[in-house]
Amino acid sequence: MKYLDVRGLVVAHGQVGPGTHILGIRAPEIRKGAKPGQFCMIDLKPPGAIDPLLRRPLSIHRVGPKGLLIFMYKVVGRGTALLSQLSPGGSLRILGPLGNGFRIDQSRPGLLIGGGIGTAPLVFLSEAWPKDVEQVAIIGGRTRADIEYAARCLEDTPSRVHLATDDGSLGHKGPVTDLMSRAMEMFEGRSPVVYSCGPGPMLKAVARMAADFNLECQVSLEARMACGMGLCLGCAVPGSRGDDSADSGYLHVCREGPVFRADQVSWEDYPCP
Amino acid sequence: MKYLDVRGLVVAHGQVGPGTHILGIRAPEIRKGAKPGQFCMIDLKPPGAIDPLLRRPLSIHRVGPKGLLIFMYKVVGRGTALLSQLSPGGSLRILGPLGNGFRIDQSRPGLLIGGGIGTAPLVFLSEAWPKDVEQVAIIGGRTRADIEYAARCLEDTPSRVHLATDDGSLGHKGPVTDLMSRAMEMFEGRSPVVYSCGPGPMLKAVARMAADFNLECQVSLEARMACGMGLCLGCAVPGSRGDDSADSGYLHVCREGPVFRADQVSWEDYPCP
Amino acid sequence: MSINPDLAVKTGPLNLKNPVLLASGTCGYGIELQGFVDLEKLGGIVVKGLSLEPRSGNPPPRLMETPCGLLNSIGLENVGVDRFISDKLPALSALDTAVIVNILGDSVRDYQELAGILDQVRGIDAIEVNISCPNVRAGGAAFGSDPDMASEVTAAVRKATSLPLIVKLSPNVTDITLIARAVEHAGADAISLINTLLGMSIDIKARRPVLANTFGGLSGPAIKPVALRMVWQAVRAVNIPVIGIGGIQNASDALEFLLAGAAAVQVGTATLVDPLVSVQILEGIRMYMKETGISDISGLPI
Amino acid sequence: MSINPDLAVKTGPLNLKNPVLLASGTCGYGIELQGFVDLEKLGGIVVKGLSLEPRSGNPPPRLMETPCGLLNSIGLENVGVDRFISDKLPALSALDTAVIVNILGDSVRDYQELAGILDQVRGIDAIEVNISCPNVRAGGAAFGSDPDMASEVTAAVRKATSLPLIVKLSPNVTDITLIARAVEHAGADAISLINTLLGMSIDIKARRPVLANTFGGLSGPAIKPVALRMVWQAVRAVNIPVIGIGGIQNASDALEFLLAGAAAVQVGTATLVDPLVSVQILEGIRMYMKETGISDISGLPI
Ligand SMILES: Cc1cc2nc3c(=O)[nH]c(=O)nc-3n(C[C@H](O)[C@H](O)[C@H](O)COP(=O)(O)OP(=O)(O)OC[C@H]3O[C@@H](n4cnc5c(N)ncnc54)[C@H](O)[C@@H]3O)c2cc1C
Ligand SMILES: Cc1cc2nc3c(=O)[nH]c(=O)nc-3n(C[C@H](O)[C@H](O)[C@H](O)COP(=O)(O)OP(=O)(O)OC[C@H]3O[C@@H](n4cnc5c(N)ncnc54)[C@H](O)[C@@H]3O)c2cc1C
Ligand SMILES: Cc1cc2nc3c(=O)[nH]c(=O)nc-3n(C[C@H](O)[C@H](O)[C@H](O)COP(=O)(O)O)c2cc1C
Ligand SMILES: Cc1cc2nc3c(=O)[nH]c(=O)nc-3n(C[C@H](O)[C@H](O)[C@H](O)COP(=O)(O)O)c2cc1C
Ligand code: FES
Ligand code: FES
Repeated sequence: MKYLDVRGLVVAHGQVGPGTHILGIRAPEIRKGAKPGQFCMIDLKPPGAIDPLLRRPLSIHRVGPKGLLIFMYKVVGRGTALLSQLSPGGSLRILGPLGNGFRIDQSRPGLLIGGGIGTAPLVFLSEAWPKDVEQVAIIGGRTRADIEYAARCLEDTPSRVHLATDDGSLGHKGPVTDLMSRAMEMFEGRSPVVYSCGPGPMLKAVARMAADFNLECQVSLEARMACGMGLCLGCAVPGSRGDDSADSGYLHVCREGPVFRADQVSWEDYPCP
Repeated sequence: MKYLDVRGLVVAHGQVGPGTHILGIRAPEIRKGAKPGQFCMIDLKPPGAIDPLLRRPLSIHRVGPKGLLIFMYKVVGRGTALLSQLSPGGSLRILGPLGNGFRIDQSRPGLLIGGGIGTAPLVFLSEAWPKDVEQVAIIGGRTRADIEYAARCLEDTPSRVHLATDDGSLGHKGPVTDLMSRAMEMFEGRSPVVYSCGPGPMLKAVARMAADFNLECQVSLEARMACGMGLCLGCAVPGSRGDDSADSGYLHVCREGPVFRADQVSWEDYPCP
Repeated sequence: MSINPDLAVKTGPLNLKNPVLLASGTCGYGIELQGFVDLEKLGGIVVKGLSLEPRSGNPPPRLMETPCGLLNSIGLENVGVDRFISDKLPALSALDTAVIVNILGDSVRDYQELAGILDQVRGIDAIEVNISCPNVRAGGAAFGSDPDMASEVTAAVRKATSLPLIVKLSPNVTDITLIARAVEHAGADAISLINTLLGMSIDIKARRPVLANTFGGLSGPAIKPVALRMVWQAVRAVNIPVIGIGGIQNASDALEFLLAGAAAVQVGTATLVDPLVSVQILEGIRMYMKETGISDISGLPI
Repeated sequence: MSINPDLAVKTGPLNLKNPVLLASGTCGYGIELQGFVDLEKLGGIVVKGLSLEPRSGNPPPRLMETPCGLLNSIGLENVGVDRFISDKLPALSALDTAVIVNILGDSVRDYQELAGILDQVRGIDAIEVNISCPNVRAGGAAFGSDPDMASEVTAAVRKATSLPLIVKLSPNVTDITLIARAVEHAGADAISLINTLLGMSIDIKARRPVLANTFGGLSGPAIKPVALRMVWQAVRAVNIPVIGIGGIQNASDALEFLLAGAAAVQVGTATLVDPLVSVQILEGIRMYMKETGISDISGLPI
């Protein structure tokens, strides 16, 4: 168990897109062990408050010097709305780093595919990417404002970045999968490993196309969580670890994931709300 | 019904004693009708939060220009602790002015007796006091720090102020009732009206002594409240309105009070926690 | 597409202009809110529970805040049915909104007598029978805790009045559907639920229960999941309209109940915290219907 | 006066070094917390409910946050008793803290068989019987909803094992004292309560229940007043020790249960939010005892 529960100082907090914020927390103990694809459980309540009860899972978006952890989140409900009101100088309890993270295959080029807020962990992945391994990133979203900030982050990395929006306001007009087949050509016959994070329907499409191209594909999944550390079994998604161990028919996102091989997930039953 | 429910801007918030804070809220609509002894129900939750569920009753401590309402409160539990974390610039929902307030008898001198945080509404009373009516105030508390600020407020009014502390660190060493009998002499035979607010045991002692001296005595009571406006019947204290109307054996602090004639209260059953 | 949703509700024989009511015990006799809340916008008002004789209620403390909830042990303090009719009803019934009178008693006879008195009075649109009260004859178990007792009270009231009859169920039971079916068969025109969950709180400094009465009723957002579950079950168990109550704080909460199949909702504790909230809830329901293109309130249930 | 309070508890035949336990389903198999929480400080660990065969549990979503509460419909996913014994128990029983195994079944026979298996295994300090599960033979009503069924399960387990036997009650009943007495008479050494309250939540955008299973169990601070009331009632109804559970978030909450007469407490949902909280609760209890001059835990009940 290498995770810790600490109170971290909020050192930066600002809006970077419509309803999208970045949050910088100083938590050196957690920063130290953090790997791309891992997440933290953040307690949004002021000290003494009891509601909203649960912590919220957020992927580590970037790391910085002096123990800095940066998260990128979208306001979607009550918890994230309350979080967005917090000023720098405040503090939050933060539990992490949690989960397995992406397994970078150094022997193969990487194809990073992010959708919307799902791009958050891919920035960390791209920044931590081994220097001598090729990397291409495809970022998609509904519209320009949704992906502009994340795209800028990635452009500061060695990644070659391709963009797609549903409305065509930035980059290709259409889904990320359109760009996926085109990107394949750039690898000149070598099979890249796909690393993907985004909304359920996108992951499903990416997984299918990766299977068609016979590519290894790692997907970072989301599920409602209570504990984030394997205690409650609440974060189940349909799938199978694929080892011979007793198999419940469910994967537990917090402990066995959040990153899974796409072929471990039962996509036909995957809840895509 | 002359009360209103508004969102008021917090224009001042600071500590004035150990665990004691003053809170200035701009709420001109409420300020307009406010009388000494009335209170407001303050919602301490940030927008979107649901806990702590209930508003908290606070007496109006002072009023100021530009619709300013000032409250003085002590941190005693979860709600007031959360409140004390709020910075100026924030806002709070505030319902008021509620309750009946003190009835100033212009024909008689006033003897204001406050204990601890119970002094809060007496400052407003003293500041609103008719110019040509004599007024003496007695303020008591556990120790110097408990009453220093309130005493300073009163010293800026025409009131003659006498102080008492349990530990003798300021003024007389002993309870306010010690000073009450002495103060009587200052009125040279005329019977003052007693206006009192403070902890239960103090009010009980004051009421008893007022009865001994045959003085009219008005007491401002506290009770746990949910609504503050007569809807829930939660704020009962044992007593009787004394009119011939159907009498439940209970007074309702929010609607029939918080100020009662001391002889309306059944002191033997009065909960003094 | 601009629709103007129809919010009118037929709750059995009772017609409401919309599905938002104020719950008993949290809006006084209604008139306390007059001039502050625009009561005529609401579907109706359920007044504080009335007994034959005035009642003093329980000694204080009567209230305790709990996490997202409120414990109360008011003890059914009320002015009695006679004073209600003489002092409160005239102003209340002058309003263009449904007046629903909540009644309570120690015995079946009390309930029957109350219903008989109210049956003769103009300006009352329905009776809501609170069966969460202890049956003094039956050793103090609540009428609402047993299908037979619930049924007996309902039948007795049914005999005494032709007013629309709502029976309000207690949630402190093993199987709410048994009670719901029992009162349906005994002649209720509608059921409302839930009343409060029995709870308590202890003051660890004073080392005694906080409420003078030891136990109290838990209400507020904390109980909403339980309330919604029971409403969902009741809707599927009976063929009469169900009025949903419990922890409704905003339009989204109210909509959960309406989607579960409730014909109307009552707003209780939320009014104590936020006296104007019921009108906002109504507006929120209207907005939701517009946005989802549902033109009639009966199109809400899923 | 500096006292060093004695926190050791005798819960029937089970000795605990202190009254703070981790509740079933909220601490995995205990070992998930190893290295993070100093488990040896605690009185004991109640592991996730075990069945004879492994169970998959319910489809997702399984969780929903509610006001001050959590709805879950895990559906009793577990690795099954055999894998628990082979894979989890060795590390767990090596710890110096009580290991309590929670069991569940579809039939009385399941429970009995489970108890029989566990009776043979070293390193288990007690069995906790979860009777909130549906009795498949009796049409799916929970064993814990009926005194006779509760009693039958208890007696069957009692026959199969000489381990200390705790029966964990469901709160979804009209009268908890009836169930408490029934299981006492059937041979329980202690009772624990409450399990979760049955609740639900609806997604008004998707227009369907949030949980795939429709209903779920409500836990967390929201339910504390109900839990405390039931514990208070149970303590006064039986002569065996009562373990208090429900919404305990901090030492003050735990003390409410101990003052109500609980011999020990279990911390559930709070651990999910704050994995270290149980140890802090224990410290808070110790502090309170020092401050109030209570030297022995048995001096807490009021
Ligand atoms: C491993 C992981 C990493 C994530 N990383 C990010 C990230 O980097 N940036 C980001 O914006 N979001 C991320 N999410 C999603 C984020 O956790 C939710 O958007 C957030 O919890 C919503 O909280 P809320 O209170 O605003 O919403 P509400 O809908 O009010 O929340 C109610 C409950 O549902 C849960 N919930 C709601 N939506 C989601 C969701 N999409 N996934 C999981 N739980 C949900 C909440 O945690 C809470 O328990 C991640 C989720 C997981 C599981
Ligand atoms: C008419 C009136 C005027 C008041 N004026 C002032 C004032 O000017 N300054 C001030 O410091 N305090 C005043 N009080 C007391 C103040 O309301 C409580 O101290 C405050 O509500 C405590 O809230 P809490 O959340 O910190 O305490 P908690 O104990 O956490 O509160 C729990 C619940 O108990 C209630 N409660 C706790 N203590 C009291 C109390 N003494 N009286 C009434 N309800 C209580 C709370 O409102 C809340 O509902 C007044 C009370 C009343 C009734
Ligand atoms: C202070 C208070 C008093 C109440 N009095 C009554 C009553 O007299 N009769 C009744 O049937 N219900 C009474 N109730 C129950 C409410 O009408 C309602 O059923 C319950 O509070 C749940 O709804 P809520 O969570 O919206 O408050 C009372 C509730 C509260 C909080
Ligand atoms: C996610 C989750 C899983 C649970 N699983 C079990 C279980 O397997 N067996 C059991 O007896 N109780 C189970 N419970 C109930 C808890 O042990 C406890 O009785 C209940 O949650 C109330 O306590 P709390 O409010 O402290 O959580 C579970 C509760 C939760 C939240
Ligand atoms: S969130 Fe609790 S096990 Fe994954
Ligand atoms: S606080 Fe509700 S009636 Fe007084």
